[in-house]
Formats: sequence, C-alpha cells, structure tokens
Amino acid sequence: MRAPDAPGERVISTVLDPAVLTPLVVHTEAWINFDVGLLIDRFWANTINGLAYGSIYALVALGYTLVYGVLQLINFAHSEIFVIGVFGVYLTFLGLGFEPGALPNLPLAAIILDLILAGIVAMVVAGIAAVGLERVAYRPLRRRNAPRLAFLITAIGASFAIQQVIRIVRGSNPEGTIRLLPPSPVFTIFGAPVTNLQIVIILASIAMFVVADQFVNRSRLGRGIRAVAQDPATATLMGVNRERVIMITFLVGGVLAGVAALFYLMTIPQGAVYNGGFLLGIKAFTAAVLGGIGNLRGALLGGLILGVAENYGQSLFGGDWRDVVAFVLLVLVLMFRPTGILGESLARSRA
Amino acid sequence: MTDTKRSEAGPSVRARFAAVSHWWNGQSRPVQWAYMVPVVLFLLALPVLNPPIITTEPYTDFPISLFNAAVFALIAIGLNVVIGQAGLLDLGYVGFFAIGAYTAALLSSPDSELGVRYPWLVIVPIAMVVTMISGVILGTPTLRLRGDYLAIVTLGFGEIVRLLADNVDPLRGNRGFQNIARPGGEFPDGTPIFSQTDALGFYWLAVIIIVIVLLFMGNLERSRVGRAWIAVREDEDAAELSGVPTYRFKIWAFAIGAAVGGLSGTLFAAQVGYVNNQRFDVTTSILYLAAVVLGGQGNKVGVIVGAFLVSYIPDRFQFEPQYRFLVFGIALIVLMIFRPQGLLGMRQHLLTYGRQAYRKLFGAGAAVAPSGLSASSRARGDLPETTPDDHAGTSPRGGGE
Amino acid sequence: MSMLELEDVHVAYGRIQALRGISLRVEEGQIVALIGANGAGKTTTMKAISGILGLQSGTMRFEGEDLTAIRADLRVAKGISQVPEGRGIFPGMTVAENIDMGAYLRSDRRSPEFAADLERVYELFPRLAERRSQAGGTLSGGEQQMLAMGRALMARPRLLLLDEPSMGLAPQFIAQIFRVIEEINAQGTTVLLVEQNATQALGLAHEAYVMETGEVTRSGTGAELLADPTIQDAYLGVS
Amino acid sequence: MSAGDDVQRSATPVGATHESTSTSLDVPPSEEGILESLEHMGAAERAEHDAAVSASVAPARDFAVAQGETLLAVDGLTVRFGGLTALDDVSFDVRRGEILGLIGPNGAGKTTCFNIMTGVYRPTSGDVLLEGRSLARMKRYRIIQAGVARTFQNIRLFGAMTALENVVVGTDARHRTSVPGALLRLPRHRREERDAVEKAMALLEFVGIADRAADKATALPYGYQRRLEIARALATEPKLLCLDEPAAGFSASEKDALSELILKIRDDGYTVVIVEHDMRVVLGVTDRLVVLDFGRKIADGLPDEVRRDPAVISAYLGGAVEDAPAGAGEEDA
Repeated sequence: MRAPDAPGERVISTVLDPAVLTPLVVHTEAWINFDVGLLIDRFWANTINGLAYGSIYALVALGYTLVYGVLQLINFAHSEIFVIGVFGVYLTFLGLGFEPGALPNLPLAAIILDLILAGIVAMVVAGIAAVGLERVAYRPLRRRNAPRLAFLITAIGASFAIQQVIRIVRGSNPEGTIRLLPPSPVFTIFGAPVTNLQIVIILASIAMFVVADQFVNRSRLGRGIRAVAQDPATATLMGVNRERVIMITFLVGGVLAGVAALFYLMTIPQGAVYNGGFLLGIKAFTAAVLGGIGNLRGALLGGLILGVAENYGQSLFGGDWRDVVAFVLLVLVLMFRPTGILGESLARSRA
Repeated sequence: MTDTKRSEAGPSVRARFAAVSHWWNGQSRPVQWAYMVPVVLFLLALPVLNPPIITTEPYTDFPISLFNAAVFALIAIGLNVVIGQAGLLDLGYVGFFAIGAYTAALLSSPDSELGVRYPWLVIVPIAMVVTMISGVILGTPTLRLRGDYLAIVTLGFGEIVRLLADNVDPLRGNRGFQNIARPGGEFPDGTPIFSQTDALGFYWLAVIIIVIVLLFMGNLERSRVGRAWIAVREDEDAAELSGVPTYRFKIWAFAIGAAVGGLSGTLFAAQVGYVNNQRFDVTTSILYLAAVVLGGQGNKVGVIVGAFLVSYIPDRFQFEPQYRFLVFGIALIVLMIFRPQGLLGMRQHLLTYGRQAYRKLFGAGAAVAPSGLSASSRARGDLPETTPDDHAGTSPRGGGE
Repeated sequence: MSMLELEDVHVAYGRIQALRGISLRVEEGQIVALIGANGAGKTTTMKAISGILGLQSGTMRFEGEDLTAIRADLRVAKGISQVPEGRGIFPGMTVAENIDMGAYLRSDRRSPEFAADLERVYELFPRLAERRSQAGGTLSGGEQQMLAMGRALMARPRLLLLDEPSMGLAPQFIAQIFRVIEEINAQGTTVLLVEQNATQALGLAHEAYVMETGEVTRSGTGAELLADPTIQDAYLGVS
Repeated sequence: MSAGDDVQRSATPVGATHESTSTSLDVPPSEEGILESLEHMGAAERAEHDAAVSASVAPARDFAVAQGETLLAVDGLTVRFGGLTALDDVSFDVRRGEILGLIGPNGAGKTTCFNIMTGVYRPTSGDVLLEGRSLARMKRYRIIQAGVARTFQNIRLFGAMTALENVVVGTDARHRTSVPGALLRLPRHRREERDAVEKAMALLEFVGIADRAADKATALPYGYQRRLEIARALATEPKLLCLDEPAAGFSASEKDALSELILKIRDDGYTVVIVEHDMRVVLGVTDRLVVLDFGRKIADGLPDEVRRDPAVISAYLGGAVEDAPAGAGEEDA
C-alpha cells in the first residue's frame, strides 16, 4: 500500500486508525526471531566464549569499580585508558617486527615472551595514562570542591579528547590484523571446543583478579584504599594519605585495563581502533554496575554474567541484538536491584 | 604593571557586564521581548544579508549553516531543561532527536511501510507526543536511580535507539527514507519557501520555532515547575521534604526535553528530506552536551550561544571534523576546571510576580534579585547607578504575561 | 611549653563562621575537657587540630612545632590521634582490621612492642577480643566506641582527641568508657576530651574550657567549673 | 488590574484580626496583599498590616478543633539500622497547639524520630499517625501535604534561589498547577503565583528577614538562613512544624530571639516539635518534654516534672545521681 505522493491527502483521523499500525506489528516477527533451537545448540560454546570475553569485561570493570569505590566517580575515560593499552599492545607487536596479516613463524616460547612483553608495555602505558588523567583532569576539580556533575562532564570530555588524539595520530580506520597465537581447540566440554586462547584468558584473568582482590584485602595499601572508600575523613585520621590512595587506585585500574587490552587484542586482532573502547567500556561499566559497583567481586561476577548473557542473547535474537541485550539487562537489574547483584561499594560488603 | 592593569580592567568589565545584566533582569518580560524583536529580525535577515567575515561561504552554504546552527540551538534548549534546569545528566538525548526524525520519516516518506503521507504540520505534534512518551518510558524506571547511573542508562538508551535504527527492517537501516514531507508554501515568484536546496525558509521557520519554544520555556521557568526543577537540582531530599513531588517533576523534565528533541528531529528531517541511521551515534549526544555546558547550563541564552559555537565555528573555519571533537573534549575539561558554570552562568527566572514584589519592596532599581552581584550591593537601594529608571510604577501587575 | 597550643584560631565552613578566635592549651599528661552545647564549635576545634579542617587564621603548635604546616595524615605520625564524633568505624572491615588501621603508619608490625600494644588494647577492651573477626558495622554503639578508642591507641598517640565518647551510649558503657579514659591517661597519654556529658567530663578533667558559638567563654580546672553555678545552670541543668 | 490601583487600595484590612481568621478554616490570602501595604506605611497602619501578615501566614490554623487534643501519635516506633537499634518501642503524643520538646543526649534517637515523622526513614515497626492517618508508608511529599513540615539540623536551602523563592517553593506544596497550566499561564496559575509571592513575603516578614528577600539564600547570614528554613517550612501550611536543633550555633541573644519566634509560631496556631540541646531554649519555650535515651523514651511530661525525674538525671549524668549538683533543679531558666 503506497500512499499518494501529494502530502496532506490523508486526513488526520487515520492517525489513530489501527490499520495504519498493523504493518509494524506484522513485521515484529520478521525482525526479531526467537531461535531457541540455536540457543540450546550453542549453549556450551556460548558459555565458554562468554566466560572468556566476560573476563575481559571483568578486568576493565575492576578499573571502573575501584575508582568508583574511592571517588564515587564514573570514570568515563577509563575506556580510553583501555584503548591506550590496546594500542600499546599493537605498537609493541609492530615494533617487534610482526606484520599485519602474516602469521609469525616463531617458536611458541618466543611468541609467549613477545605477548608478555606486549602485555607489560600495555600495563605500563595504561597505568601511566590513568594516573596522568587523574592528575590533569580530576585532581584540579577535587581541589576546587567541584560538584559531581562537573567530574562526570570532565570525564566525558577527557574520554572524547583521548579518543580524538588517537584518531588524529593513528587515523580512523582499524589497524591491520596481527595474530600471534591462532586459537586452536585443546579439549571439548559437552561437545563445545575450548581453545588455548580461552584457557589462557580465563585463567590469567582469574589470576589477575585474585591478585587484585588480595592486594585490596590483605596489603597495607589495599587497606588504605578500603578505608578511604568507606570513610575518607576517618581514613585520614588513621594516617592514610588520600591523594596517594587515589593515585594508586587509578594506577591499579590502568594496569588491569592494560592486561585486558592484551587479551582483547588476542581475541579480536582487528580490534585496534580509536573508538574501540567506547562500547567495551560501557559494557564493562555495565558489568560493574550489574555486580554492584565498588565491589571487586561484583565486577568479576558482573563481567562473566554479561559476557555469557550477551552470547545467549546473540543466539536467541540474532547477532544484531547483542548490544541491546547488554543494555536491557542493565536497566532490568537496576530496576530490581538498584545497587547491583552483590550490593554496592567497598564500604558495605567486604571488598 | 600589566598585572595591575588587568586587575583594574577585570572588575570594571565585570561590573559593567553585571550592570547590564542587572538592568536587563529588571525589565519586565514584555519589555525584554520588545528589545528582542530587532535582534530576532536581525537574525532572520542574516542569511539574506550574508555579511562578509560572518558568512561561512564559500566553504558551506550560509543559510544551511545557519539552519543547522538553529536546529542545534533548539536541541540545546531542550537538553537544557533536563541538564541545566533539573540537573539530570542525559547522555542519550540524540535518541529523542532520532525518534523525532524517524517519526517524520515513517509518517511521510514513500519508503515507509506505513504507507501514509501526512503533511509536516500534522507530523510535528505526533512526533512530539511520540518522543514525549518515549521520554516517559525511559524516565519511569531510570529516574529513581542515582544521578550517575542515570547517565549510563541514558547512554544505553541512545545506543539502543541507534541499534534499532540499524537492525529493525521497517526502519531501513542505512538505506533510509527519501522524500520526507516538508512544509508547503511558495514565494511570490513561485519557488517553494521550504526546499532542500535553499535553507532560507527552513532557517526562518527554525528561528520562529525557537522563539515560540523560548516563550513556553520562559513560562515554565517562571512557575512552580521551574522552581521544582531547580529545587531538585539543588537538593533533592530537601525539595521532597518541602513538598515537591520530585519524581513527577523529573519525569516532566524528561518528557518536555524529549518533546523539544523530537521537534528538532522533525525539523531536521524535513529540511534534509532524508533520514538514515548515520547521524544518531552517542558522539553526537556528547556534542549536544558540549553545547549546553559550554554556553552555560541553566541559561537559555547561554545554551543558544553554546550551540551556535559548536555548530557554526567548524563551518566557518572549515575544521576537520575530528578536530572539532578534540577541541570540544578539551573545552569540556578546561571549562569544568576554570569556569564550571559555562560562558554565561546559570540564571533563573523563577518568579514573574516576584519582579514586582522586589520592586515594591526595595524601590525601582531592585526589580530582580541581583544574583550576579555580591551581597554587599544587595537590593536595598544601594544599587549600581547605571540602573536606569524603569517602569516600576506603570508596568501592569504580573507584567510578564 | 604546653604540649598543644591554639592561639586565636578561626575556622569557617563556607560562609558559616564556626570558630571565632579560640585559644587554648593542653599540658602534657593532663586530661583537658571542652564542653558546650551542640553547634558551639567543639567538634570543629577537634577537626582543626587533627587537620580535617584548615584554619582561616591563627596559630596551632604541637610540642612547639607549627601544626598547620603538617598534612592531616602526617599529624598521626607526630603523635596526635583522634577518635571522631560518631566513632568512624570502617563498617566493612572486621574488628581486627579496624584495629590494624590504627597502626597504618607503623612499620614495626613484627616487633614485640607492637604485640604488646595489641595485647593492651584487647586487655582494655576484652569485648573486642571476643569479636575480633566480626565486621565493625555490626557492633553495638558501645562496642564501636571501644573499637574506635582501641584503634586510636594502636597509633601510640601522645595526644588522644576524643570527640563525644559517651554519645548515644547506655549508662554502664559510659561509666566504663570514662574509666578507660582515666586509665589511658594514667598510663601517660594526654587526652583532649569533647563532651556534652559535662558533669562526667568535668569530674575527670584537670583543665576545662567552655565553648559557646565558636568562642571560649570560660576556662578553669574541672573542679572549679563543676562548682560554678552558672555552668551548672547552662550545661548540667537538664534536670 | 494595574499596580496603581493596588497602591490606592493598599492596606485594606483583610482578615483583620486573629478572631476573624479563626472563624474560617481556609482564609484565602488577601487580594490586596502584603506588598502593597508595605508602601507608605504609617504607624497607624502598622497594626492592620501585622494582622494582614498573620492572616497570610497561617491560613490553615484550625482553632475550631480543640487545643490539646492529639494531633500526632507516635506509636510503638522501633527503628533498626543493621545491628543498631536507633529507636526502641517509643510512643508519645503531640497535642494540638503545644510546643513539645524532644530531648536527650546525642545519639539518643531524636533525629531518627524526626526522620520517621517526615518520611526520610521507614520504621522497622510501629507507626506515626497524624490525625489518625498513618504516615509510615506515605510518600514524603504527601506527608508534607498531610501537614508535617520540618527544618534540618544542618541547614538545607536551595542555594541558587533567593530567600523569597525558597519560601515560594514551600507554598508550592499547596498549589495545583502543573506543567500544562504553567505552560499556558492559565488564570489559576497566575493567581497561585501571585498569592504565593504575597504569602512568601508575609512569611519572611513574620520570621523577620524580609529585608533580605531578594538575596540568594547562600548569601544570607547564618541566623537568617535558619529563619529562612523555618519560613519555608511554614509556607507548606503545616499542622505540625518540626524544628531540628534550630538554635545550634546561635549566640545567647540570637537564641532568645529564636525562642520568641517559636512562641510566636505557636501562638499563631501551629503545633511545634523541637529537638534542641540548649536547655535555656528548651525550658524557655516548651510546654511538654519527651526525653529519649539510648533509643528509649525515659520520661514524658511537663518540663518541671521532667527535670526532677531521677531517670532523666541519671541518663544525663551517667548514672551518678548523687553527683547531680544540688540546686541545679531549683533554678528556673
């Protein structure tokens, strides 16, 4: 049914005519499919994939959650810290002489060493960038006792600025694909293959998480971080230097983002692009909120849940809906549990 | 030496500015509008005059550039309700703009599967209602959340709208909609007033719409509604405990902001005549935010200036788009550190009748709270001498009507 | 030289002038009490001494050293520990972790002195020993007060600032807390005490200051003030 | 209607005296208003003007209902936060037309009690009844509309607004205009706006800070800010006004002036609950005292009785009744 070309020939009364709206309803079935079969078929593959990708979310989410716990600030620019890490990894690869497209012909030990080197570079640059961001953007605001909205807007501005600097330096096209370690199945679970990459990522992420968790819960500095998160004034009375704690928090978050960057680029070798952090950052933040922001274990749990849920959603609704699933999940969780699954903050539940 | 000079110049400039703004605030609303008439007329004439230096040609067609700036200004006015007045950080505002544009497309493009071709004037109210409803739908679950969660959820909303435009077949993704309805009417010589190639008519329309929207916004600001928004922004708990139904007024802020966003979307869609999924990413939302914050949240004139800068400067100086984003990102950081209130500070018009009240109490000069001045020069008659004798005795009661 | 000397100290919160030029001194080994109504500026004085609030003007010396030049967190290292109003327990940490926070700046964790200090805290407050692994937030008000005091003692303070230690406590706890304050003082720690419970505080204090709207209006020995009828009327005469 | 008209008709008495107001429960704010009467005011007109002010200030007074009957009943209120019991089965009544003092040591639960009465917290068990209506589950702004207003221990004003505008926000609690009315400036909206400003001005004058009506709230001196908070609370036309430590930070003379104001508020027909530490203020204004200690009510009665109560003495003096200074109880404040 095509309408006549001249505008205005239809009268207004048809606006409310249900018949007009029918096509939309009919098409609902066409553009959303519920492929339950695929969901069941790919259940285990999705789960394993989701856990691996979710670990990357979790590592980035730790950065959001640490900063939020200490400063009650959504560090929007954390996603760009992550991207800086990604470029750190990529440029290290280039520096080590790897070419986009070509598979390296090196012994496994050399490749692993190169990966570790790239990871260290990423951790260093991301860590420095995070601390620098804190110094340049947030510290002046703290000095001036700025309102929270000012922090948030600054964070957005910083995110924007870093993104654009990368774009101006490296261009807006994604970098070439450099894959050092091609995924190969090691064993299967319920018929779903588990690759070497996934094993490395999941295990290493959990190891990083345990280190971070122990650092915050057991070390002296970690206690300082928790004390500032729970009660900054009293923490000062105990002799905790708040500025130093804040710096360390940003540093730890940046370092973890650097690790995440390495795993990300190992999983998605074509992922080095200036705005690649945006969506991942939002989802990592979503993960942190899901688990309960400010809560380290919540970040891990939220990351894994989000990674898995996205994969299920992708099978169920189709690949285009993957990102929508994440956001809808966030809204739903916040509606029913406004402080996330494990509750909020380093303060109330044990970090 | 230079230092002393600066310190002498600084206050005097500031004082002069304060005096002007004080005088301006002292005028009754009709008088203010009377002064605005020539300004508006000048703005309307601007594309015809096409003055050198100001013009963006030859890079960009001047009327088109002005039209884009006007749409940007309209968006900023709408977003200002949400961010500036009610203090709610909405990062998904582009979603409402998109919904407005798509509503226009679906209801008038031959590509639409709805198969209707409503005229533009019919589309506008429908689009505003649709966006208003989507504002309420977004706000109902999220406005109970704390401020920073709201930011992230609205960001998610903006993304969802874009993803829907990408993925929902009837919204035609990248292919988009052609031939979206535009207002009718012809110049005496037979050429259409509103056309895709000549944005003059659309620019005029946009300016008139802005004037109308400003009038309505002024009404809201000077009412219980505006007071409720500012109370929510200042101290939500205290507002609630002073009897303000905060949640309801936050929803209203969202709905009204959304409606203006939808209106600007229809205006944009009509001029371009074409809508696809390419213009509605979150980056654009951040540009809107930049416009509002840059000009001064909570100040209507400020956000218009901010929007104009964000839209016009890149056109005029032929920025590469990527530098535009970089500059605005840095501008946000610097602004928050050195001038968090924006170029023009927050200003409220809370009471119309209050204007008369102050005047009666404190004599002719003190028509309005000298919010920009220090407490020492407060309204006890010791006001700046620059304050002209105004219309205290003669202006009608409730003169803002 | 007094241990702590405040001279014409002004402090403001934004536009609100909280301290309008107060002067006071605390001699080593004494218990000094600050009494006055809510809003008189007692807590502000404490915060100024511990460094949470900056001074507008005036001088503040601790053992002859200019205190204003020292960052708040480093004043703990100088020997000033504060038990804040409302106790400031870290609710998400266990009792043991909270006590450990008191020793944040100490580097002698493995030394016998450290162990002895820890033992002393648990001796003063046996309740805390029983609840070592319980989260601080789940303790009762009295237990939290004990924890806050025990935590402060772990920093080995020479000057202990106590802000309303009896606030919100049942009588049996109040009596206990005041006994402990005397004991701590007898063991050599100087105490500056803010109290609303003026009778108890004055009974304990060697010296006392009365504050009103940001100024010191009276001072004298505890016994003097306790016997003063106007003080009785204004601060003791609830009944 | 022009301003000129108004000036000529200014200072016409409206609800000229207390008595005439008291006959009607809902006196509309005056048409002529307070503002006009401020101009060219001679000494003779002062009394009429004052009457107009109080007519505007307290339109909701209901003298028709007997004073002394229960206005608010706190019934078995218990509040727990985690492991802490802030209030433990507290019951007391607030009677119409009285000033009730809620006293006790810091942390005794007074502010918690206030917070329950105004809906900031929800009780673990028990209820608060205003004229028989339960407030425990009511939305906060509904509680205000039901007739309970409060001030805050740490002043919470809307800093971006002028003093007058702060008070007008309070009057909005009784306004019915919403967005459509404001958008189109419908007659009811215009009337409400005008009345609101009139009433707010009257209230500022009532609490004695009308000279600073046009100043930003944050620019006011501390004492003015406290009074402004009281004016804002009164603007919601409460039946019960809750004052949370109104004298904190006041000098002796300021305290006396505040006591006078509180008495004036009571005399204008409001019921007042006051939490205060300063005994001079408490004993100077209250009709009755409720004493809380450790979350429990330990005494309830006339100030003179309460101050001799051994339980109260012991709560304040730490169990050492015999230490209580002799004569402290004889002295009158």
